[in-house]
Amino acid sequence: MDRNQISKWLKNPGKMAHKYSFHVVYFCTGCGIIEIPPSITTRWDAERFGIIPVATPRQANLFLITGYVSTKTLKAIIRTYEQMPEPKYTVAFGSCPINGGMYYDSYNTITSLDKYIPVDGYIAGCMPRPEAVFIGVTHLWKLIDMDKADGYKRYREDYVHYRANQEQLYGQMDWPPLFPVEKKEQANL
Amino acid sequence: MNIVALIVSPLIALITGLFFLGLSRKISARIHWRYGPPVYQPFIDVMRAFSQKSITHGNFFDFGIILSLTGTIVLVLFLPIGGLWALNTGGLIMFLYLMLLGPFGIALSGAAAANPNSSIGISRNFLLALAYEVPLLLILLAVMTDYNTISLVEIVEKQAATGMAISSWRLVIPGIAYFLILPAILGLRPFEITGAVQEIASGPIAEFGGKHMAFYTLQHALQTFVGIALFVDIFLGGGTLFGLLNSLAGTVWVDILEIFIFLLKMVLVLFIGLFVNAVYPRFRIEQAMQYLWKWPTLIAFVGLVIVAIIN
Amino acid sequence: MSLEILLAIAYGGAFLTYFSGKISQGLRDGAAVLLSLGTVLIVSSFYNVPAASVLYEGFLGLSLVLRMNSLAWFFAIAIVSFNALCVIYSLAYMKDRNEKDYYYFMLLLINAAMLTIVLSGDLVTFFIAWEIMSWATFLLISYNRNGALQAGIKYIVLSLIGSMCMLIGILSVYTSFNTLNISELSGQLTTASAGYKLFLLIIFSITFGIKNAVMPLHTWLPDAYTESPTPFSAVLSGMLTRMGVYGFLVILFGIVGIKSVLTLGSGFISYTKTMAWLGAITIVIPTFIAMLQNDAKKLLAWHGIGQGGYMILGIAFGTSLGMAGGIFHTLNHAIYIVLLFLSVGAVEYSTSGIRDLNSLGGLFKKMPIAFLGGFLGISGLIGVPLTNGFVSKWLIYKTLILENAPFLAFAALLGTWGTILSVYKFLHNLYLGQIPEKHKNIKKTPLAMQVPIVILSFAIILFGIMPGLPLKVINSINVAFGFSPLDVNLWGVVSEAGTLNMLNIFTALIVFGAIVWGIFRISRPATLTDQYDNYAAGAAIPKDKYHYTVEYYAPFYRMVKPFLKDIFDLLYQKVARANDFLCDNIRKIYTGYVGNYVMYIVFFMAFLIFIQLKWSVF
Amino acid sequence: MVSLKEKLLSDFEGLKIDDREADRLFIDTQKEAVLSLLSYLKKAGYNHLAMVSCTDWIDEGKFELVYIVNAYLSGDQVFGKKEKKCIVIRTKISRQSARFMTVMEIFENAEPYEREMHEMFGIDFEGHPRLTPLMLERDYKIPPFRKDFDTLNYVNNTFGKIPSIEQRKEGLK
Repeated sequence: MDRNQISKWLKNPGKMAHKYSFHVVYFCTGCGIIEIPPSITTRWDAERFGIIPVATPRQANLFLITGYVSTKTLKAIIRTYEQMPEPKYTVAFGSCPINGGMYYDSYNTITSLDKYIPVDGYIAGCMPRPEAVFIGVTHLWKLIDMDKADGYKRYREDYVHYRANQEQLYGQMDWPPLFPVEKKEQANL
Repeated sequence: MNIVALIVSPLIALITGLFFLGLSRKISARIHWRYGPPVYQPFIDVMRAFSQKSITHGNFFDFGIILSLTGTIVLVLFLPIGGLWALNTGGLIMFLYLMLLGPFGIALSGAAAANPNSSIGISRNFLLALAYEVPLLLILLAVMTDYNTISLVEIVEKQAATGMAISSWRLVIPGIAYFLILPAILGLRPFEITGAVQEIASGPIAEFGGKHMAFYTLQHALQTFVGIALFVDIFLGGGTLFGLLNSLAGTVWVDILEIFIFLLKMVLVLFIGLFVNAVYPRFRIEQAMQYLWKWPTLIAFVGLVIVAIIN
Repeated sequence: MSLEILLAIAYGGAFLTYFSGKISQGLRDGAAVLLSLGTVLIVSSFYNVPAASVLYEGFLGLSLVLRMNSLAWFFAIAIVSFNALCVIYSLAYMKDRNEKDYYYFMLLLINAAMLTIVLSGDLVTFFIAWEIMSWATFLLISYNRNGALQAGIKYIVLSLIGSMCMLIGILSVYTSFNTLNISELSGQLTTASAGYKLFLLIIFSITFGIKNAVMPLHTWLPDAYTESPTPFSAVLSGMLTRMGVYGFLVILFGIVGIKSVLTLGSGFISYTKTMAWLGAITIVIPTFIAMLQNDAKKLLAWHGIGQGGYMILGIAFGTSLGMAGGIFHTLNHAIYIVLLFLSVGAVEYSTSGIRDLNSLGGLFKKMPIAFLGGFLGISGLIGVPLTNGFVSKWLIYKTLILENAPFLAFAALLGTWGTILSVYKFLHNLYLGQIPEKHKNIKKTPLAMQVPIVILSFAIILFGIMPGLPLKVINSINVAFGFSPLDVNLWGVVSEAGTLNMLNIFTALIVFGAIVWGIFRISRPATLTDQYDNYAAGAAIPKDKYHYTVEYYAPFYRMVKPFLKDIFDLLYQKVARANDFLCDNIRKIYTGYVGNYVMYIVFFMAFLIFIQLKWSVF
Repeated sequence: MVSLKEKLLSDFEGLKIDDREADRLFIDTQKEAVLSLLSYLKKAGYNHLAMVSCTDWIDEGKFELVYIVNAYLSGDQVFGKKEKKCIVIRTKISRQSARFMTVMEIFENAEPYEREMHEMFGIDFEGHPRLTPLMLERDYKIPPFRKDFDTLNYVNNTFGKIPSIEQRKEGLK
């Protein structure tokens, strides 16, 4: 692990600090939540990588979406994502957030999560085991190094479109837009 | 009031405080039979929090956390860290009142964040503080009446002459009582009621984002340092160790070694406190108050009665 | 400028405002403000200019004497300045009330009466002014008619008992020394027997204990403060209740003299010890009762009682440090309790009458000045360093510890922690948290309310950082009473067992505060968010329901509730009812038939004859 | 000892009873007899309504409502120990304007089941105090559990119609 390469730390402490102190916010969106407790307790111990679960999105920088996303839960996911401070990363488990997976034809499951909030990475497996989660985290490190994990930048720039998608799905949202949305350029196909 | 101490003691307190947080997470991990984060993990957490762009609920929300951190730093100036003390005006009474600034600041900003989780957390925090203040006041009064002074520096100097307070039979009972309430002062596991993560979404700091979270971590580290340092100063005689250092008195080495001994004693106290922390479930606020007002208060009261009778 | 002119202006002013009110509202307001400011100027011109003048010779052969010494000046300047602030405040507060002439007349009359008490050189003027003050207070407490009448009656009954005790004391002093001049009395009383001195002290302690609401005699205070109009409850809590402390000072040190007071009492039980323990109890119990109140003014009222205990504790020990602490705490307490009442009044004015702590919240966004007053007021009440409350409490604690009274110090410190909890509840429920929709556009606090709040907030910080200013005057009081003066510099007290220097605390807090604030500014700027962009586990925030204030310390409430009945209040109610029952029965004698009356006479004559025959008494 | 089956057959007519299974008794009846049958069974000791469900026989054009009652306190049961553990009552109602009486007077706990039937199948229960939606957040033209509700084309019409962010950005240019 490149944790103790002093040169990397000196060059860019903020990015390195982000890599080695993920404060994770996850809540029981889907069936993958059962994989999280073993990953933070004795056998697999996520705290080795500095990963600690935190209660509020305000203190978090990694958002784990564990499993299929139903229409009701998506509202909570969007709200939580918007409440996280800026350099934030999202990782989704399994294939359900990608294209609806097994529930592709269910009337209340979102087929692709990427239309509503930016997702930085997916971990394959119909609920990946804790080892797979840690491998996913190491990949996220590489993405951060290469500045590829820019989900939050995309969300800020294309917020108009994300908001339009959300409003198209829900009609009228319960909270005002996060970033100012100019009415004129809101193009809905 | 020497200028050196003004700069050095807050730095020492900050660094050792953060190391203590890392150490406590490492020890709890080891007790849970897992590796646990590296000891310098809190430094990384603070750096990460500073690099995040947080939200604020107005100027008073910021004022609260700034007041809290400033109050705790000034509090550290009062602590004689192994012969190195910055301020002595007002003595232990001023210390007691400054101890209040930390939680008071966080209470102000937590409430300004208009989140009921933090309001509940604050009410629990103050109730817990009321609970452990009763024995703490009895203990401090016992020490003050025994040494018949209110200044902390004099207490440490007198202990250097007559040996550790905990060894003198009069003050061993308050020492035990202080040790019983140490987890409550530090907010360790059985008394982690204020920032209960599962129940009230980490209590008063529910709305603390990037830099606010960083400031809170620094304040928490300093508070842990102060909690243990007060115990070491009052009962374990600050920087002296059975007159070991009298031989090289007067040289600059004495100061450095005294500080080192002081930190060593603090690590020892932290260790014992942490063993309790890792295995206990969390008390409800009523249970915590009933416990703290039963045994520690009884012991501290007996200690004070003994000391009062002698003087 | 002699004392008679000062009193003439004070009393004349009261009547002047009343009659000018008949002519025009504006004239009356102007007259009231000008007169109170005028008295402030005149009193301040008396700074360490001792004056004495005989007011009136031939009152039953006794001379009514006025004198101005440092103690009188200290209390006088406090009385008059608080009165001026409250008059300015009530210009705005009483705008839409009726009978304003009556209100201003009473307010200025009370101000004049308190001035005469403080300036009185002999016990007769003292008693006359005391009566005027009690009656005027009764009339003003029951200003709001319905609920307030009950509170007023309770107040006047208790203070009448107090005045009667004082009258007994004065008469006994007159019969044994046939002079009532305080300065002469202090000389002659040293020869009196210890029993007589103890009797005098107890009698006067009842009077001043009732006025200063020491624990068993405190029951009138919560209702009186809550029911009276807020500017007057500020005056009431500010200096009027502390006339009790002035009384204690005059009696304990003026008349009986400190050396003999300390020796009174046998063995373990001594007068000063009982006073100290009463003070300690008065600190602890009301503070914990205050924690569980739901009405903002009632919470402050219970704190008024609690803080009174500190003053008694300070004075009871009779050392120069304790005296300084006690007297300084009287001034400090007056400053921040008046400030807190004015801030509650501002909230009452804006939300048109809501004071219930369970239904308010988030007002700090709409009322910044009132919030500033509330915040500084409570930090003064707690005694946060850099506020004035801390310095006087520090002096009192130091005396307690150095006098080897740790349990009293424990009670006082426990009272402080009770204050912290209850006072934070006051600030949190009133100002912080979510602002309900209906309070989004409340009235702004008018300028006339903001000026007193800002002045008092500034006073709290000023006396907190530079306690030397008032301590110099208190030192001269100590010297006048025969204590050794404290060596006081501008920033604090220099003494052997632990000095207090507020300068380095102030500089330390400012320097490190600037550093922390600098770091805060350098790091990434934070985006301002509305109160509805809040963590609620992913849900949108319900408009008026996302706020926690009801039963703020519920767990503690459940634990302490059984012990919280105010036993003294219930006791007094029982006594009152028993009295009613007795009088009803006695009334039955007067049946109205002449026959019954003749029968009574015959029986009585028979009874007398029987006595004479049996024992031939006459 | 008269067995439950004979008793039912004697008291009610037009019942088809199948008791081949060890501990379950199946009764097919007309919709009018359901309420009286349920109250009869409740008095007979089967006092727990375990389940109310519905199956959509689209080709027959019928909804089949299934009520399952069982006996909690089997001890004091009139028909002794050897009787069946639970009884399944089935009845068929027409699919077009599906209406049925509520059983809440007999079994209070039928309320959420009936609300779910109403939401998912569109069956209207007269006399039900609160026929408000139970779980679904959005409103669907055809209740989703009906066989003629084509989930795939619904998904394509709602989620499919929402363009991905890249498409929106091209659409914009």
